[in-house]
Formats: sequence, C-alpha cells, structure tokens
Amino acid sequence: MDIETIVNISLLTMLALTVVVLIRMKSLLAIALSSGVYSFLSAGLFVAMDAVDVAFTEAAVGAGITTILLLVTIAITGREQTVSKHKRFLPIAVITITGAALIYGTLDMPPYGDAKAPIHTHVAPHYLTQSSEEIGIPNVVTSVLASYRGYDTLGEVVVIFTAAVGVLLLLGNAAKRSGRKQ
Amino acid sequence: MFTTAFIAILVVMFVLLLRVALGPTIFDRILAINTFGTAIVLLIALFGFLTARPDFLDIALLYALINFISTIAVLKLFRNDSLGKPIDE
Amino acid sequence: MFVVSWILLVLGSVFCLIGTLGLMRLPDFYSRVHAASIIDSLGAILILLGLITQSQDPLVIIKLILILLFMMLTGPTAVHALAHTAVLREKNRASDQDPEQPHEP
Amino acid sequence: MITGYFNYWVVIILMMMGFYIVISDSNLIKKIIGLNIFQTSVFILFISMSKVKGGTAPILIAGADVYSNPLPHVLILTAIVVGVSTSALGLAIIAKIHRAYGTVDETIIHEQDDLQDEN
Amino acid sequence: MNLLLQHLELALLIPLLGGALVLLFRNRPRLREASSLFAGILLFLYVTQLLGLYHEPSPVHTLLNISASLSIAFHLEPLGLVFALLASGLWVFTTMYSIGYMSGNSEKNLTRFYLFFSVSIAATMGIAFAANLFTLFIFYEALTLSTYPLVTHKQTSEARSGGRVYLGLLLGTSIMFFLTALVITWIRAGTLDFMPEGVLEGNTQGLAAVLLFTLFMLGIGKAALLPFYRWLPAAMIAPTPVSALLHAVAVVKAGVFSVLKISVYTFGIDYLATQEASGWILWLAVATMVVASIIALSKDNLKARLAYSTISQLSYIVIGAALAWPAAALGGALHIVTHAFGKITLFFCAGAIYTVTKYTRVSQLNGLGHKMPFTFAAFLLAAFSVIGLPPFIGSWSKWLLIEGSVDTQHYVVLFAFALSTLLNCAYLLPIGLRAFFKPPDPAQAVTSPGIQEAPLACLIPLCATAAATLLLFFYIQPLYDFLYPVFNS
Amino acid sequence: MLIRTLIAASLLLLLWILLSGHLGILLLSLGIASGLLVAWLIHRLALQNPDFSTLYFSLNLPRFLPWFFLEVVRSNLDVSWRILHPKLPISPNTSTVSTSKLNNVATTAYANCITLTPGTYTLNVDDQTIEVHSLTQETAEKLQQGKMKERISVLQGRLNTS
Amino acid sequence: MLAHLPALQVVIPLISAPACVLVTRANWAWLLATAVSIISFVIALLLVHEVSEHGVLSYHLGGWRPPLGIEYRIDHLSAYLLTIVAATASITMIAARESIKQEIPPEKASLFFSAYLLCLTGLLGIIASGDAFNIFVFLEISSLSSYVLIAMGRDRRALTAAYQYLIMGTIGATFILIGVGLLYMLTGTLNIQDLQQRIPAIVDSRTLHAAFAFLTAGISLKIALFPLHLWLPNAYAHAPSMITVFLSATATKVSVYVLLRFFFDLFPQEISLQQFHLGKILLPLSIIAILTASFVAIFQENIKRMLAYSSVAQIGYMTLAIGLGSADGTIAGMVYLFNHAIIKGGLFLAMACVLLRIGSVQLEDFAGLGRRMPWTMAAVVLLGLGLIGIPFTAGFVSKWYVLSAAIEQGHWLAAIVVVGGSLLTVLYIWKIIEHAYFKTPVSATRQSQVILEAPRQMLLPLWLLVAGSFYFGLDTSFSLGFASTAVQALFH
Amino acid sequence: MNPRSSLILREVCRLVIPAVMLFALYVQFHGEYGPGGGFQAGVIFAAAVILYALVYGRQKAQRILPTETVRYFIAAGVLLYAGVGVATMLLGGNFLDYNVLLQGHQQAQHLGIFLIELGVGVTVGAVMIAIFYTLDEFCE
Ligand code: NA
Ligand code: NA
Repeated sequence: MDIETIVNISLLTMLALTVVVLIRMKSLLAIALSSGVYSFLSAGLFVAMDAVDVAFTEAAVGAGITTILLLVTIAITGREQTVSKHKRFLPIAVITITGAALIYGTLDMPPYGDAKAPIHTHVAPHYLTQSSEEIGIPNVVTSVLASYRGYDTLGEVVVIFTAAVGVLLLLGNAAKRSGRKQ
Repeated sequence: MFTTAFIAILVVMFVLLLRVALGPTIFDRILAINTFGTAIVLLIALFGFLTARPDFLDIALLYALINFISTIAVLKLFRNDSLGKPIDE
Repeated sequence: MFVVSWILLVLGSVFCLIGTLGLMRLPDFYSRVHAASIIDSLGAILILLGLITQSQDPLVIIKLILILLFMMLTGPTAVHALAHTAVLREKNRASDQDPEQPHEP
Repeated sequence: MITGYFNYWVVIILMMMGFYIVISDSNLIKKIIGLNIFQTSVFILFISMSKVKGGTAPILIAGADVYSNPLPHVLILTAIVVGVSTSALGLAIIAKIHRAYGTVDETIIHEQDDLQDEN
Repeated sequence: MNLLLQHLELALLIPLLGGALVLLFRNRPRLREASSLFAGILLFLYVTQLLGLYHEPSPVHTLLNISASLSIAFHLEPLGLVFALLASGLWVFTTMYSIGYMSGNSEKNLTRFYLFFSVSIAATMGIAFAANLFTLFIFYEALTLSTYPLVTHKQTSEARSGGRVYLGLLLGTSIMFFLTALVITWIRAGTLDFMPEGVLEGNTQGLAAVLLFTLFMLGIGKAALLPFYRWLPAAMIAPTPVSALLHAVAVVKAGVFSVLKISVYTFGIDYLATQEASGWILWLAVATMVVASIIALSKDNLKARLAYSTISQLSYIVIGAALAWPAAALGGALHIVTHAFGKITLFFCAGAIYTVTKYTRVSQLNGLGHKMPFTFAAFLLAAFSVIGLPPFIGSWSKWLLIEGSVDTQHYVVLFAFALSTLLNCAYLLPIGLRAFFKPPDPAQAVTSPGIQEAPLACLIPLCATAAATLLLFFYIQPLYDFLYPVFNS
Repeated sequence: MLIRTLIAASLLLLLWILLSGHLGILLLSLGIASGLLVAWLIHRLALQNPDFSTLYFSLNLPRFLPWFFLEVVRSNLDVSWRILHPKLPISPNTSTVSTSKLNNVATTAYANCITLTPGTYTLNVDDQTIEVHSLTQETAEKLQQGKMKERISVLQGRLNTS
Repeated sequence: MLAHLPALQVVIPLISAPACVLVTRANWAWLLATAVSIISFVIALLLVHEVSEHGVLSYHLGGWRPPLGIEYRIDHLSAYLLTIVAATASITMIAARESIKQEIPPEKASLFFSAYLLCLTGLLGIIASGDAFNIFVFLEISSLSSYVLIAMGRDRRALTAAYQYLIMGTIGATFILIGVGLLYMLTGTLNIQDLQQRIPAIVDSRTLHAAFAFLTAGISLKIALFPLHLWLPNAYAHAPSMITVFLSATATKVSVYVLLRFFFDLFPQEISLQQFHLGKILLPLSIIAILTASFVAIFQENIKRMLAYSSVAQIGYMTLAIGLGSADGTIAGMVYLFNHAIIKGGLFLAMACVLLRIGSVQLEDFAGLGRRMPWTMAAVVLLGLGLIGIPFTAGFVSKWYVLSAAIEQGHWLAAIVVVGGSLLTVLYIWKIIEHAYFKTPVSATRQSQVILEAPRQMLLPLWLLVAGSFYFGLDTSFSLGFASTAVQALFH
Repeated sequence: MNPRSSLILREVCRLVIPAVMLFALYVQFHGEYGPGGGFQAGVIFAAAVILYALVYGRQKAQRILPTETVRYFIAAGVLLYAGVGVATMLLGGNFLDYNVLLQGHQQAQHLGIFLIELGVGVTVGAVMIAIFYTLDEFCE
C-alpha cells in the first residue's frame, strides 16, 4: 500500500469516527466544534484526492464561516443541550435501506482511481487538453468553473445571494429595531 | 522519507480525535481541535511535497491564518454570550 | 541536505508523538496544554524546517516560512485565549453547569 | 476490491450517519449539522470519482500529463456553496423559531403547537 | 326559420337570459317574477316552433369542439323534442305556481331561487337536445348543480343535509359510473355521438356490454334506481315548486330521458336485445318499482309518499328501456310525458295544501276536501292518471309497457306491473278519498280555522295540469306517431 | 498618517510578491492595488498602532530568534522528558511575572513567547503582570529570573518604554 | 434578439433580483417584480411560437457547445411549462400588491420581491436547462427562495413549516445530486441529450439502478409524492397568501416536469418503464396519495390547509397519469398539470382575498361569506367545480384524459381511484360552499362585522383564472394540443 | 473586566487581519494559476471582517463597513457577473461567451474570467459579512 492510500483510508476512518463521536455528543458547542473537525478531515481528504480547489474551499468555509455561523446561532438559542429524544427505529430502517441501495449501486462502479472509467474519457479530456489553448490558464478547474460552465457558477452566486436575501428578510428587522433603541 | 512524518501526523490526529471524544471538559476538546488544525496544516504541507505540487501550500497557509478564528469565536461565546459584543465589555 | 531534511522530519514526528502521548497521559486540562504546545511548537517547526530544507523552489520556501510565521503568531494566541477563558470560566463556575465537564474547570 | 471500493463504502456510511442525525435528532441545530455531514459525504463521493490513480491536481504544470478529472471539482465547488447557503438559511430560521417558541427542540415545538390547537 | 333549427342553443339562451333578467331586477320582485314567467312562455313557444319545423334527418349542430373527440353539439330528434316540449310547457305552469307559492309562504332569497330555476331549465334543454353523450353528461351535471341551491333553499341544517345527500348521490353516481361508462364508450366505439342504430355494435360484446349498460344505468342516478334513490326523498326538504320541478319537469325526467336516449342511440334497442345487456337492470328496476311502492304506502308525509311514488314510476320507464323491445321502449317514452302531467298535479296539490294549511301529513287531511274542493278534485284526477286508469293519459303508457312485457314473455314483469298498480291505488287513492269522505279531526278544526281554497296563482296551474291528464288521453295519437319511428327504424 | 499607510501598503505589497511569485505587470499592479486597498482598510479599521512600535519590534526580531529557538528546543526536551518519564514528574502551578517597561507589542510578544515554550503558558495579562501556568516548579522559577523579558525589552528599542 | 430568448427567459428575472434589493420603495419593488413577470410571460409566449415554428431551440451558454458547456434546450415540453410558470407569476404579481402590503412590512418589501424573483428565476431555469447539474443549481435557487418566502408567513408555524421544508427539500436535492453524480460517473457527461445517447449502453449496471433510485426518491420529495408529502400542507397553509398562490401553481408542477425530463428524456422512457418499473413505483403511491390526501382534506378546518392536502391528492393524479406509462397517460398528466395550476392558483388566490378581508381562513368564518364577498365566493364555487372536474371546466378535461388513459391501459383500479377521488373532492369543496352560502355566521362579532369585497386588483386576476378554468375547459387546443406535441416528442 | 486581558488578541489581530485580507485578495486574483478564486477569496475576506468583529466588536465593524454598504455589494457582485453576460450578448455573442469581449480569444477569456471572479468574490464576501451581522444583531 502506498502512502496515498494509507492517508486516504486513515482520513476516511477518522471521518467516520468523528461522526460517531458527534452523534453521541449532547453539548451543542462540542457538536459545532466537532463538525469543524469533520471539515478539517474532509479538506485533508480532498487534498489527498487531488481536488485542491475543493479542499481550499472547504478549508475557507469550514474554518472561516460554518463554525462561526453555528456559534452565532448557538449564542442566540442558548447553549441548550439536546434532549436526546431520539426516534430510533424508522430512521435506522430508512438509512439501512438507503445505504443498502447505495452499496448495491457501488458494485458496478468503476474502481476508485480507474483511469479508463467513462468519467475520465468522455468530456473531461477535452478540458484537460484544450483548456490551455481555448482559455489559456493553467488551472483547469478555474477554466471549467468560470468559462466552460460559467453559467453554473452564476447560478452558484445567485444561490448565495438568495441565502443573503433570505437571512436579511427573516432577521433583518430586528437590526432596525435594536438600532432605533440605541 | 515522508512516510514517517505522514504516519506520525496521522497518529497524532487519531489521538487528538480521541481527546475530542473523551473531553472531559469542553476546553480539552477545544484544545484538541485547535491542535488538530496544526496537524492538518502539516499534513497538507507534507502532501504537497509528496505529490510535488507545492500549490497545496496555499491551503496550509490559509489554515495557519484563519484556523484560530473559530477557536476565538468559541471562547468569545463563553466570555460574552455573544460573538459581536466588544471583547472587553 | 537530504539527510538534514530527513532528520528534521523524523525529529519533528517524534516530538509530535510525544506531544500526543502527553495529551493522553497528563492528568488535567491545564497540564495538557503543555503537551499540545509541543506539537504546536517544536513538532511543527521541525517538520516545516524539514520541508524547507527539502525544496529548491524559493517560492515554496517563502510560503513555508510564511506558514511557520503565522502559525507561531496565531497558535499561542489561541492557546492563551483558551486558557484564559478556562480560568474565567472556573471563576464563574457556580452559575452554570456544563454536563460534559463534570468535575474540571 | 477493498482499495477499489473502500472510499465509496465509507462515504456511504458517512452519508447514512449524517442522514441519521437529520431524521432522528430532535434538535434543530443538530439536524443542520447532520445535513452538513450528509452533504459533505456526497462531496467526497464526487471527488472520489474524479481521482485518477497516478494523476495529479488539474492545475497544468510542466512534466505532468495525467491529471484527475476537474469537472467533479467544479460541481462540488458549486455544491459546497449551496450547502453553506442552505445552512445559513436554516440557522436563520432556527433563530426565529427560537424567538417564537423559546426552544429549538422539535418535540417541544410540536407539543406547543398541539397545545395551541386545543385552545 | 331555418335559423331556429340551426341555433338550438337558443333553447338554452332563453332561460339563461331570463335568469339574467332575474338578476338584473333583483330588487324589483314584480319585474323579476314577470321576467321569469316571460322566459318560460318564450321558451315554450320556441320549442313548439321547433316541433313544427322538425323534419328528418336533422343535422347535428356543433357548438364547440373541445378536443378532437369531445364536442358540445345539439341535434333535433323526436325523443328530445317531446322531452323539451314537456319540460318547457310544464315550466310555465311551475313558474306561475311558484310565484303564488313562494309569496304565499313568504320565502326568502327569491332572486337566487328564480335564477337557479332558470339555469336548471337551460340545463334541461341542453339534455333534451344533446347530440352526443358528452353534451348529455355536461348538462346532466349542470342540472344537478343548478338544482342544488333550490334543494338547499331553506338554509336550515336539515336543508343542508338534504342537499348534501342530493348532491353527493347524484354527482357521485355520475362521476363514478356515468363518466367511466362514457370513457369506456369512447375508447370502444371511438365516438360519443348518438346514432339511430347505436354505436356499440361490433366493438363491445357479452359481459362488457352488460357491464357498460349497468354502469350507465347506475350512473344516471337521476333515474333513481335501487340503491341510489335516497337523494329523491332527501330532496323533499325543498319548497314544493322545486319538488315539482324535480319530479315532473326536469330532474328525474332528465334521468329517465337519458336512460332512454342512451338505450336507443348509444346501444340501440336491437343490440340491447341481442346482447341481453339489460337483463339484470330489468330486475333491478322491477325490484325498485315494487319496493318503492311499498315504502310509499308506509309514509304518512304526503310529499315523501309522492316521492316514493315517483321512484316507483321512474322504474316503469327504465323497465321500458330494459325490456329492449320497441313497444315497451315507446311506452317508456310516453310514460315520461304521462307521468309528468300526473305527478306535477299531485305536487301542485300538495303545495297548495301546505300553503293554506301548513299540513304535511296525510293523516291531517281528513275532511279538507270540502274546504279545498278544486285542489282535491285535481288530486284525484291526477291520481287516476298515475295509477293508469282510462280515460287518463297514464293508461296509454302503462298499456304499451304491459304489451311489451307480454310480447317479450316477461310474465314476472307483467305480474309486477299488476302488483304495482294495486299498490298505486293503495297509496294514492286514500289521500283524496280521506279528504272528501272522512270527517275532519275536531282538534285540527279548532287550531286552524279559516282554511279556504288555495290562492289563484296555485289553483290555475294545478287545475290546468289536472285537466290535461284527462284531455290529452284523447289527443295522444300525434305524440305516438311522432315517437314511433324512433323505436322502429 | 499617509506615511503609515504607505509603509503598510509597501509591506503588504512585499507580502503579495512573496505569496504570488508572479512579477507580471498585471499581477503586480493588482498587488499594488490590493496593498493600497488593505492599507486603506487598516486605516479605516484603526488597526495601526499609534506609533511605529510593531514595525520597530519586527525589525529587531531576528536578533532575538536564535536565542529563542534554542530556548524552545530546551523547553521541549524538558517537557518531553517529563511526559516520557514513567512517574510523570510534574508539579503544575501558576505564578506571575512582571511586564513593567514593556509596551503593548512587547508584552504581547512576551506572552506569546511564554506560551510557545512548552512548560509555560500565559493565563492572563494584567496591567503590570502576566499570569503564567507552569508545568513544574523549576520552569516557573526559571521564568521568574526574567532573561526572556530582558531580551524582549531590548527589541522594543528606544521609542517608548511606557 | 430572438436567438437569445432562451437565455433572456431566465436572465431577466435573475438580474432583476439583485436590482430589486436596491429598490427602496415597496411599490416600486412590486412594480419591478410585476413587470419582470409579465416580460417573462411574453418571452415564454414568444418561445412557444418559436418552438412551434422551428422546433427545438438549443442555446449554448458561454458559447461552448454541449456537452462541453451548458445548454439551454427549449422543446415543446419546456415551452409549455415556461408558459404556465410565467403566466402564474404574472397573475400572482398583479394580484399581490394589497395582500403583500398587509402581510409583509413595507421596509422588507424589496427583499421580499427579490426573493420572489429568485424563486421565479430558479423555476424558469430548471425548465429551460438541458444540463442535469444546471437543473440542480436552479432547483436550489428556487428551493432556497421558497423556504424564505414560506417562512415569511405571519403565523409562527410558518417558520417550522419552512424549516421542515428546508430539511426535506435539501435531502431531496441531495438525493438528486447523488443521482446526477452517479449518472455522470457512468457516462462522463451531464448534458441530458448526451446522457440519453449513452444510457442504453449501460442499462444493466447496478450503479445505474442506484442512480435511478436516488433520482426517484429525490424528485418524489420535491413533488411531494406520498409518503414524502409531509412538508407540503404546513408550508402552503402558513406561507403568505400570495406565495401559496404562486408556489401551489408552479413549484410542484416544475418538479413533475423534472420527473418527466429525467425519466422520459434523460433516461429513454422505455428504459424507465420497462427496466426500472417507474410505473409500478408511481401508480400505487399515486393511488394512496389521491385517496388519503383527499380524505384528510375533508377533515381540515383551515381552508388553506384543506387545499394544500388537495394539492397532494392532485399531484397524485398527475403522477398516476404519468405512471400509466403511455403517451396518452403522460399527455393527460401534462394537461392535468396545466389545468390544476389555473384552478388551484385561483382557489388560493381567493383564499388570499378572504384572508385580506376577514383575517382568517377557518371554515367557521366562511359562514355567510357568499353574501358579503359575492365575487370572491362565486369564484371559489366555479373554481371548486373545476377542481371536482365538472364538465365545461378545465378540471373536467384533465380528469377525462386521465380516466381514459387509465381505462385504455386496462388499469381499472386507477380508473376507480380517479373517479373516487373526484367524489372526495366534492365532499371537501362542498363544505366550503355550504358554509359560504347556506349558513349564517354563528358569532355575533362576525355577524356585525363589516366585510368588504376584495379589492378589484385581486378580483380581476381571480376572475381571469376563473375564466381560464372555463376557457380551457372548452378550448383545449393549447392545453391539450401543445402538450400532446410535447409528449409525443418524448415518446418519439 | 481588565481591558488588558484581551491585549494579546488585539495586538495579534493588528497583524493577522491585514494579512488575511491581503491573502484573500491574493486568492481572488490567483485563481487562474492555483487553487482559489472569487468564492474562496470572498469567504476569507469575510472571515477577516468577522475576526475584526469578534475582537473589536461588531458595531465597530459596522461603523466602518455598514450593513447598507454590504447590501449594495451583495447586489453589485451578482450584477457584475450577470452584466458580463449581458455585455457579451450586446456584443453579439451568446450569454457569457467571453470571446466577444476582446480581439484575442485568450485575452478575452482572461478578462471575462477576471470580471466574473471579481463578481463572485464581492458577492460572497458581502453575503457572508451580512449574514454574520444579521445573525449577531438578532442575538442581542
Ligand atoms: Na507553552
Ligand atoms: Na480556482
């Protein structure tokens, strides 16, 4: 086994452990922080799988935003503990079925890293071979993101814009009110 | 050559994870998670060398810069019960 | 150069492992901070130095130095803030109970 | 077999654990965290697909000719943004729910609603 | 005059315009009622004009195509013309009668009443002239909906629950069975048009035909076959003119008219006979006839008794169709007319009695004949007609039906007719006889002293229709000749 | 003020060049623009020190680093030895050290250096003192001797010793 | 500019959303939203014309040919749906002013209308797109904005409803994402036409099965197909009135469109039906949906909630028609979708009128309303008849085609359920009519209360929908004609 | 509480916040060469502002970067992005077809990508800041 595989497997295992820990935790703060660990680990995993841009994004979001937003919300709602009134049976049934469906689905997947898989032979080669001519920048992820599929990225910006509109719309008034008070 | 370092870092991460799980205090967890950030920086830096792609260092640098924001935020929450108040109020 | 790099990496790894061991062995939060410091300081420094000695590209060296620099700037700040808050918390202990910290700070 | 599919299987397990949190936990914030885990696992699935053995990150450099597939990376970048947006919105709604109900526990909220129905 | 023939939608427009006028004059009661009456007379004149102009073969006039296979279309044919004439004619009487009745009982919401009255006549006209099953179905539903506000008119919780049963059963059966039958017909035959020979021959056999016919018969809830007859007694909560409208002019008549029309023009009488599709519907109708008669006998409430009587009489018509024999079917068709005159008179009488005395029960009527002689005389004449005694028109249709059952050697049916006739006598005659020959209840005489004959607006229509039951006996031949070709092509 | 902003901008430009490594016209001008923007933001956000203390301190820093590195190594070895020792010979305690004559920047550096050397870390900073947690009695005593403070106080230069 | 119509259809509302945020006056924001909705409608009509004239329109976003870039592909089906959504949007916005003035504080109006425009953008984008992942992105735009819009309801339950919808919707979207990812993994492409070419070759792959399963589950969640419908009743009942109008007429419809696009186009429909038994999944669920949801609707005291349950049932009709697996069934489903948008949109609009005037949509408060709000309640009656499926109304046409498709396929149970469901519809619609016309208010306060008829600005659109319900009950050349061309193209 | 208790944090942030901001801009403009781009840059920049708000208080951050301004930036980024698309349309290309922006197609692509990444960065940064502001204000 090469080191990449070891790192890969270790990180995946740790991810699973993190979630187990997270499920069992009751303190919301601890949970929010542990979700940060999950983000760390997945960023590491993305690096290990050559997805540098994704890792970068996960790092920025995980370390800079998600945890903060969770913490602000916890600040609002109080550091209330989860009353573990779990519904057990139905959820377990649902995840067993869904998981089984997915595992079943993996059986005909091209093995991990297989260069001959259709995914690596149809459209992607064009990006990798032609991008330097057609776009002229080394980061193919950026050329796909910003040019070939630039419209998706516009959609992405609109999504985040929507989130902002939503948050401002839902909570914005409180700001005005407290502003007037002072 | 990198293997040693890699394995060491992975072990460190496992143990830190254990500390996160065991606690027992919330501060133990925060400590472990904060150190986890260091471990990730090292892991990513090592990976850049393993694959001869030093581009990865930007990610490590990013973590080095902003990893402590969330730590500060948690502590702020403990101190002020809010994130936005000036820290010394 | 190669040997130097190798030594630095291995030493760094060893300190990291010792730090982890301390994290498990030491009895309370305030002591464990010291163990974590080992990873944050010499562990990180040595491994990054190992990488610096390894590379030829000046840009890479600069970035590694920047990483080191910022880590040394933010790391202790975070640890201090953490310890400071733990102390404050200990002082305000009576008021609120955290079920996941049954006996300590 | 193991190395060929290990990624996929662990990803599925992660996904299901995240999904489990979403549908089983009664704390609204924890549900959002579960949702995050669920989504992040899907991201890992996508990125696993993109990996080519012996390949490197799809930023063209001299001396490399096998690159991992950039397209899933692009898709996942978008999906991450979607995930963050969803979380932010969910948390905003939770904040308002807390103001309206004084709790973020689903069970208690339902109890309150039922009580209101009776009156 | 060809214009009249080409624009059969006029038959719908006239009552609808009447309705619009009613709405326009909602604050001026006299004008409102006058416009209602005026529309009725105009419609009647229009239909008589059509009768005069009618010649074969009549072209189908398509009002609008909804899709390739669905269209709203009208045509003229004897059965429909007769039904239209009957309905429009009786509408005039009913309107007249309502004016007297509604003001006599100081009912409220009269604008709504007259409006929906007009709309329901428009719907009836649509049924009468429908050139295809789809059009028939549309106006069948429209009739249900437009009569609902009339049934629920009193707005009491009793009225609402009556309305619920009314609407539920009629809409329910029509959507559940009628619509399904329609779709099946469309898929099987590829068309929904009414054809002189029917459209199903050659594409539907055996059990499928039986099933289809059954679906149609059950679907036409307005024909009040077992087990879907409950709506009719439930609707008795409505004011009496509405009952008249339901029982004689529009609703139930539209039901049995649809039964006949579908039997003749969708199935074809010959086809029905060869496929024996109507076999068990026949028995169902016979059972309904007898059972309803027996129930009628047990009812003390006058209008309820009349309602069950209607259920029983409707089965005559269904039997006419189900016997799948020309004479019987013709008898059924005639029975629509003859029963209408008889039954409308009976209801007018019941309404008149109620208007004057507020009595609703048979047992309260003792001795009233002397105070309301015209009313009760008319009642008796109509009863004779309904029973089927000569020289009243009822006897003609009954005779043809009996002839049909003999021709087809359905002796059980014959026996049932006999039994039903006896039962008719038993539940109808005592009402009139009791009024004339039994002494009044002394207690009642005290509580309601100044009883006199019904108001003129009520009396004129009921006398006119009663007279018609007698007079038309002698002028039935043109009607017979007019309808004959429909069943003997 | 303008000078401070310009100095900040040029330092930021330097950082940009170190990060970027590209010296093309476009990226360099973007770097200058970014430097100016951030410098302006620093001004707006009032992140500058009222004096040049940070700058002076940073310029003097290299003199201090070798000594400090050795200090770090020494303390690491010490704590490592204690962790590995089967009997875990530790005696955790808190003590205070004085920060008199150190300006804010130097105090911060002092506190962080204390934290960076395993065996001691800063718990709290007060007007004239730093509260320190030490793993053993000896490290606490060693810190009390004030060698580190001396070396740091040299770094802040002559400017202000308030 | 005609060549750019496919892009403009989506881009105009997209740009106007941020522009709307910058607008300060509530009325101007409304004006902008209304103008944009109407422009979208005009563009949709132009697209209908273009598609009828020239066949399928393909627009290469960014100038990259598919499958390299993202393609907007307008065929008959998309043009049909675009028209429905844009028309609903226009009518909703014209009617919206008064109601929103009452339900949304003026300082939030510009954000509110911006969120609405985003929702419109998302829905239009889903329909226009010919790229599986791009559909996901716009699906998220529409979903996120609808969570927000729903949460703006006055009752605090709007918040829990929105939250529940957010969770369920995100799970659904993530399932769709998994499905799309697996498809991409197997084929290397995201373009729907390209996928269609490549799927037959890999039809035996178990991964494809899994992809199909996840897409089905995800889309079913978005459609609110039984038993994944739980989010819908609360969301519709507590959302601001006009949002309920808009969403009920568009959101689930667009999800039904996605179902068709994925399973009858992306997956060649014979594969969906024969290999993956789509019909066998949809039919039983639809049947249960029709029966249970209609039944539950009967017992609702809150009319918006009643109508929401009715929507679940009506969606059952659409999926049932599609599940029949024949071209005729699918056409029926499309006609149903069109007509239901008109009828249910109208009914919810009437509820908006009622809510505006009496501040409640509880059944007991409807007593005597027929006299006090004659135009509104008359519209309720007429639209209710359409919902039941009374002839002359659009509702009849749709029920007719569903029924005939069921009988043609020999699916008798489905046929019985179709007509049985209509009967249940009679029951709950009649509860409203009975209260409005044949009951007098119980409480003295309600009796003495002065209730005005709804403002003309709402009545006009309402009656436009009523007229539409009757017009499309009589003239089916667009609703049926265009739908059959659209579906026939799918069935080749 | 003693104002010096957070001395270390404030002093360190004097250095870290500008560094993070510059790093954000670096990431913004180097997306074509390495990992990163508008989205990441926006997030990082927002993180810097959030850090400032954590240490010096949100209201101080708002005095310098008011909510209204942030709101304009939110819209401006999207408008910039979509505006590039509209511009390409007006110049005769398809929506977002950068090739019509300039003569050489690579330069044109560069310009297009530069502009849209800028749009992304502005919106994302502003959105994150706005969300933090709003949530935190709601907390009071
Ligand atoms: Na230390
Ligand atoms: Na990039």
